[in-house]
Amino acid sequence: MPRMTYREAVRSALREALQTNPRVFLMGEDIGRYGGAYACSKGFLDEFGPERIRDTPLCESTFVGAGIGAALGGMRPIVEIMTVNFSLLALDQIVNGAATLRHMSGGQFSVPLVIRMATGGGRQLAAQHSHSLEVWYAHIPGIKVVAPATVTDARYMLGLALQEPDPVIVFEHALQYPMEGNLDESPPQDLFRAAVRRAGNDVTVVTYGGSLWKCLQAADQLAEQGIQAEVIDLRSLRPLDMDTVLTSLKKTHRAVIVDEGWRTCSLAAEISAQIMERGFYDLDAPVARVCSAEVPIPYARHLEEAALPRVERIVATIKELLAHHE
Amino acid sequence: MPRMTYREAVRSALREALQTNPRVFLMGEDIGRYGGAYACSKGFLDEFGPERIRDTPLCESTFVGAGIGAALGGMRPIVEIMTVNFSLLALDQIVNGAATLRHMSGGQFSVPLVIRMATGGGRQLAAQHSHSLEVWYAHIPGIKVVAPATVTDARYMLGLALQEPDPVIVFEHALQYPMEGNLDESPPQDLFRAAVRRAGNDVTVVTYGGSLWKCLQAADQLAEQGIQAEVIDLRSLRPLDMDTVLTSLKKTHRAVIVDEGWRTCSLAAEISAQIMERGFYDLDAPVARVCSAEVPIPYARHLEEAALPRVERIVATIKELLAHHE
Amino acid sequence: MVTTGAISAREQSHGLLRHMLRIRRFEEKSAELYSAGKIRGFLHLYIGEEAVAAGAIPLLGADDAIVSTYREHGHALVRGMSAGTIMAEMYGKANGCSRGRGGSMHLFDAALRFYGGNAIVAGGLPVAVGLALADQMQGHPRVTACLFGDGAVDEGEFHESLNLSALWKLPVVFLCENNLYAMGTALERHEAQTQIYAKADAYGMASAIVDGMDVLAVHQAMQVAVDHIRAGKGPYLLEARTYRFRAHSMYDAELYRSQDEVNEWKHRDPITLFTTKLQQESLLTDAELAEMEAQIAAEVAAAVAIAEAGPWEPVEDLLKDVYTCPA
Amino acid sequence: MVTTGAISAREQSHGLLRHMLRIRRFEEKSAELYSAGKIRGFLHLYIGEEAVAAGAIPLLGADDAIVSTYREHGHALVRGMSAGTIMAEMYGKANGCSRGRGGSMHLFDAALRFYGGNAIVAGGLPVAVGLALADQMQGHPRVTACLFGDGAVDEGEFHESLNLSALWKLPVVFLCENNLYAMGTALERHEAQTQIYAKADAYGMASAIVDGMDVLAVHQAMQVAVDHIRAGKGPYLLEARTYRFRAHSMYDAELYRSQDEVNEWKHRDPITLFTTKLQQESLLTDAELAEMEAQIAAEVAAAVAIAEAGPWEPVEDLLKDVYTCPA
Ligand SMILES: Cc1ncc(C[n+]2csc(CCOP(=O)(O)OP(=O)(O)O)c2C)c(N)n1
Ligand SMILES: Cc1ncc(C[n+]2csc(CCOP(=O)(O)OP(=O)(O)O)c2C)c(N)n1
Ligand SMILES: [Mg+2]
Ligand SMILES: [Mg+2]
Repeated sequence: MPRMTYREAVRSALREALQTNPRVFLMGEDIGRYGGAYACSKGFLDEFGPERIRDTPLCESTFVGAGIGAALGGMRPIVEIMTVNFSLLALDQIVNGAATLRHMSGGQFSVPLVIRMATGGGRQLAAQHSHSLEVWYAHIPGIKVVAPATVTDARYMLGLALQEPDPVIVFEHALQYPMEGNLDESPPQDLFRAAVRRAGNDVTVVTYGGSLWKCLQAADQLAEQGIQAEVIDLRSLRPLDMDTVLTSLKKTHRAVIVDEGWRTCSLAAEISAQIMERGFYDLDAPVARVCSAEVPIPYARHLEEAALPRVERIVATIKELLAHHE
Repeated sequence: MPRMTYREAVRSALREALQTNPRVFLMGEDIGRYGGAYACSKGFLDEFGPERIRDTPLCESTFVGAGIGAALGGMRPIVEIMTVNFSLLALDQIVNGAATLRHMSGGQFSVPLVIRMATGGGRQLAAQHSHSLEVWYAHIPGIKVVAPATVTDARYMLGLALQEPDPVIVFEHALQYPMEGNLDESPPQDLFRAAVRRAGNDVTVVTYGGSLWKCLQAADQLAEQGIQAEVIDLRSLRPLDMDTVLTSLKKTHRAVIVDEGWRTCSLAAEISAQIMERGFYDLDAPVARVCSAEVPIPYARHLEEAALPRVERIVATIKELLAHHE
Repeated sequence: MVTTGAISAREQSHGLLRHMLRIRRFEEKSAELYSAGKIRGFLHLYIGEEAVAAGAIPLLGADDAIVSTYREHGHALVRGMSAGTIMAEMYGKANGCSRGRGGSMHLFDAALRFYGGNAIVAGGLPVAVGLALADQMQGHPRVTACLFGDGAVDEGEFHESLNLSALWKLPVVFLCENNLYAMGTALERHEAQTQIYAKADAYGMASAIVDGMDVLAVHQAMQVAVDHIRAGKGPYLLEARTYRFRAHSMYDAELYRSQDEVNEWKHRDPITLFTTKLQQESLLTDAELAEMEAQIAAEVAAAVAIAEAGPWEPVEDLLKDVYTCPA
Repeated sequence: MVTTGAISAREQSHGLLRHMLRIRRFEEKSAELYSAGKIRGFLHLYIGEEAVAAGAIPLLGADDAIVSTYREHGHALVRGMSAGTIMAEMYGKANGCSRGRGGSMHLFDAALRFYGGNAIVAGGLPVAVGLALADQMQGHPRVTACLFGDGAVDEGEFHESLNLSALWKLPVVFLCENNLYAMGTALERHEAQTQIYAKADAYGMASAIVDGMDVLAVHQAMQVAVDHIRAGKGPYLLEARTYRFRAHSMYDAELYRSQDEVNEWKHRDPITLFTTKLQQESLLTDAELAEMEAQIAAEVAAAVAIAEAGPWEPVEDLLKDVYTCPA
């Protein structure tokens, strides 16, 4: 299996999209001459030209809205919002535009728009540059939300997203771009199915995006202590593939959810609530959550580390969970 | 007990604030000459003058940001965003400004800003004008979020919010303005404590804002059938007073949460998750949620009604819940 | 007035008048039906502003696109949406253009490239920019017309959209229907500089202002704008000064303007002005006008009948069309 | 150059030069410390642009306010924040101005009315408008200076903030540090009309453009702006044309501009230009310059020592200062 970085996988996915579909074009801040804030489109300007690699002014609301318009007008735009932090300025277009147009028009219009954005903390970028707001997007009917967590998914989920006739938001955790991984030989066929990344019988760990690696590390540590964690990568945040979670739960009877968002009103809360509703009688202990502390993410390294989910906290939470006996 | 409409209560709260604190002023779209989209400030322009009743241009991001600045500069602004729908345009200022400034500056600045906004559906205003995004705000550390559901709370919570040194978002359900209620003689002392609006032993109903009346109606109907529902009005959505919920649960062992937000990643999910974490062993049945259907709210009356939480669905959900026997 | 070969001035002016009258009568009926509880939610009437839609929109070809606001009955009618499908939509019926999902603020017609119907002030501008971008990239020689009010000029999207379209020379005409009020806020209370067309300078964009109560003037000004765009010279900002005769939405105490002011503007009713002019120029007889009114009355009555007879969308279909392909 | 009674041209020009040199040396050290891993996160250097802060900020009085961006070390230093508190902040130490919560992008000083330090492009403009509003309402004869880059001009908040402040005649000077690039996007690729000061016309606002490499020119232009505001004539837009010598943030391949272009601008280094000028005019001796450099070197060294010696905020205090009063 070839190894590559997450960034290379994203680049390769973008390049394939540009090569295979003439209607695909990229639009966003500094994706062209600068090469992309995370270098995901470095060199593309030369390769595909300024018509298809469009540097925009700083105007998140308008270039996202223009993405909607271009999609309506027959193009297949991939809009990059540099990071989720700046997407706050584009939410009206996403929520009141992309997400509602189809329904509001009685089914006359689809908005085949893909929006990519980097997300998450961990790079000491402080409060305004470390958001994990996936949960906000996952709340909105009319859009679909995915979070490739592996190199293989980074490589292939974009292509699947481009097959969707509806708006798809793709979250890429900023810490992942330089991370290396294996590219699976068989590309995933389904955009919305969760994946069991590690099998285990003792506890179900549900996670997504940039927290997957922490969960797998935690699982490794637990395995040394004889605890087998089953790690589920949601992959899609809207829709949620709860069947995969509930199937695992039937086996493990215990679950912990790891989510870099702030704990209160997190995506983890939704998973927990759905387990409550559909898996209550399978539970041997209450579902636990490992989320970010309720604080604007601080700059200082030790404070930031304390604010974000850590491997040791995941491990400790699982051990506590297993200490429960029904 | 004097009766008044929710609107009159809001007006009276605003008037008191303006009369008692010279640093208080109102700012927002059409609050002056128009009298407020919901007539909450009708006549105030004459009464308090254009310096203190400030009609702004349409620029949600900027007049909210100006509210932050004015608060930093020694004033006590009450900013009105006409409805939560338009607050999408102001989220950056709220989340990256109001919510973070104190922490990010190492405690140097407080932002004593109150932002009021109307919320909710039920008036056939269709997808872009019927949002219930309280959950988004409740997710954000650094702000506090309240939702007065009664005339008494509409009358007094604003005053309490103005005693807070930090930003407080006040959600008023648009359907409530014309509703009449009793004004309690003893004003509430606490902004962040949930209130038991009706006592009962059989099931705990947790709700807030514009859904309270539906829950009380449902409780009335259930009472006729011998089922005593305890109805809890959260009042504050951030922080959440879970103690009141959990105390009730110890008695009823069953809970349903009624929340006009879309179900997935709703505030109801958070309540359910916290019950999971802190009240699991008190539960005789899984916690249930009654939320809005996952659809941009449609215009047609029958479709809108089907999309929003209804009394009959609350009743049916509670009866199902009681049919469970552990 | 621009007259092209075959169409006589008489025919063309009748066309413009008919558009205005259709809007007026359709909306008068809508107001009635709102009071009767048949139409609900928000209903923003265009009455008083008809010359803008009637003068401007006919200059768009079938391939061109329109992006509009919540005050869009007039735009939709002139564009060619049937009165019946609009009325049915406002009834919330399944035979409405948006199957009852949208109501008055959300009229859409894919076949006519009528992209709605946006209830967020200035929300349509970025979408119009994108439609024009798609046309430019695909080599379609099309124009996108983006209609919005003076209030939309306050919003950041106005600035961003004008900048982006000017930067990329996109074929979009920004048509500002400046009715001097954003809800209850007078122009001079929401814009520091009230000449909206002049703001185009900040983007190096061509622009003009026109009397929005004069349908011929609008027609000519729009012709200039559209020609400019079709000549590949980039976007254009056209400001039409007009006035809303009715409340902002259906009910509104109108505390913010005097009855005198409203009456003064009513003396410049675009329909009266144009009718009088045509009569003076012997381009319209009383009989012709009466016939036109009768035809329009019939059209409006038929629209109401269609709406009345329309079925309700089954409640089971509530979740339909949230996604094209539910996952 | 404006010289007031007691202060000689010599003294004043030494002051301006000292400001520029302090920024330069402080940032050169910061870059070093970033490479050494002492400073982390984003670090946006101001090197090349020093004349703007040095020329403009001293014209503000102690009661005036500043709202800045993420490229704000220079602003903070000239405003009077100590190099030590800034350096400690960039180390993430508890003795940093923001107790280590903010880092390079979030410097704050309540006593100096330095309101930060905003990492959202254009995010500070509305806040500046509000500070000016508070001053106006309270009858404080103060000025708020809002600094931002050319990229911020693209954003809707620029438009909204200029409109609101002009409409309400608020005492704010919008000082655009136009360094010709928004990250990797050249001015002519992000603004359809590249004369930023001219955009003030769209708001009926006074404005001017100044050579941002010439500290005296900036000083004079800012004097005009501040006088205008203090005279009660409303807000002012001042555009300073300048250039960033370094990468956007610490690392950046700088694919978007040529080394030639950078070098050409380096010939207009504001510090070299001003030093040479002073030397030519015999206002600065080599010894004076050497002494100044020595003092600054000592100041920077002391700042590093303070940062090195600073304690870490206890992890138990992580949740401190999320709220003034936790509920
Ligand atoms: C972003 C946003 N803010 C506020 C509103 C509420 N609102 C609806 S219409 C309107 C006035 C708009 O005025 P203008 O653009 O001049 O259009 P007009 O109604 O005069 O046609 C306002 C404030 C809204 N719909 N969207
Ligand atoms: C709203 C927003 N969008 C994007 C970014 C990412 N970003 C940071 S700085 C920058 C360029 C800003 O350029 P300019 O305003 O000219 O300031 P300069 O860096 O040149 O001083 C960008 C795009 C951001 N911080 N905020
Ligand atoms: Mg208007
Ligand atoms: Mg710049």
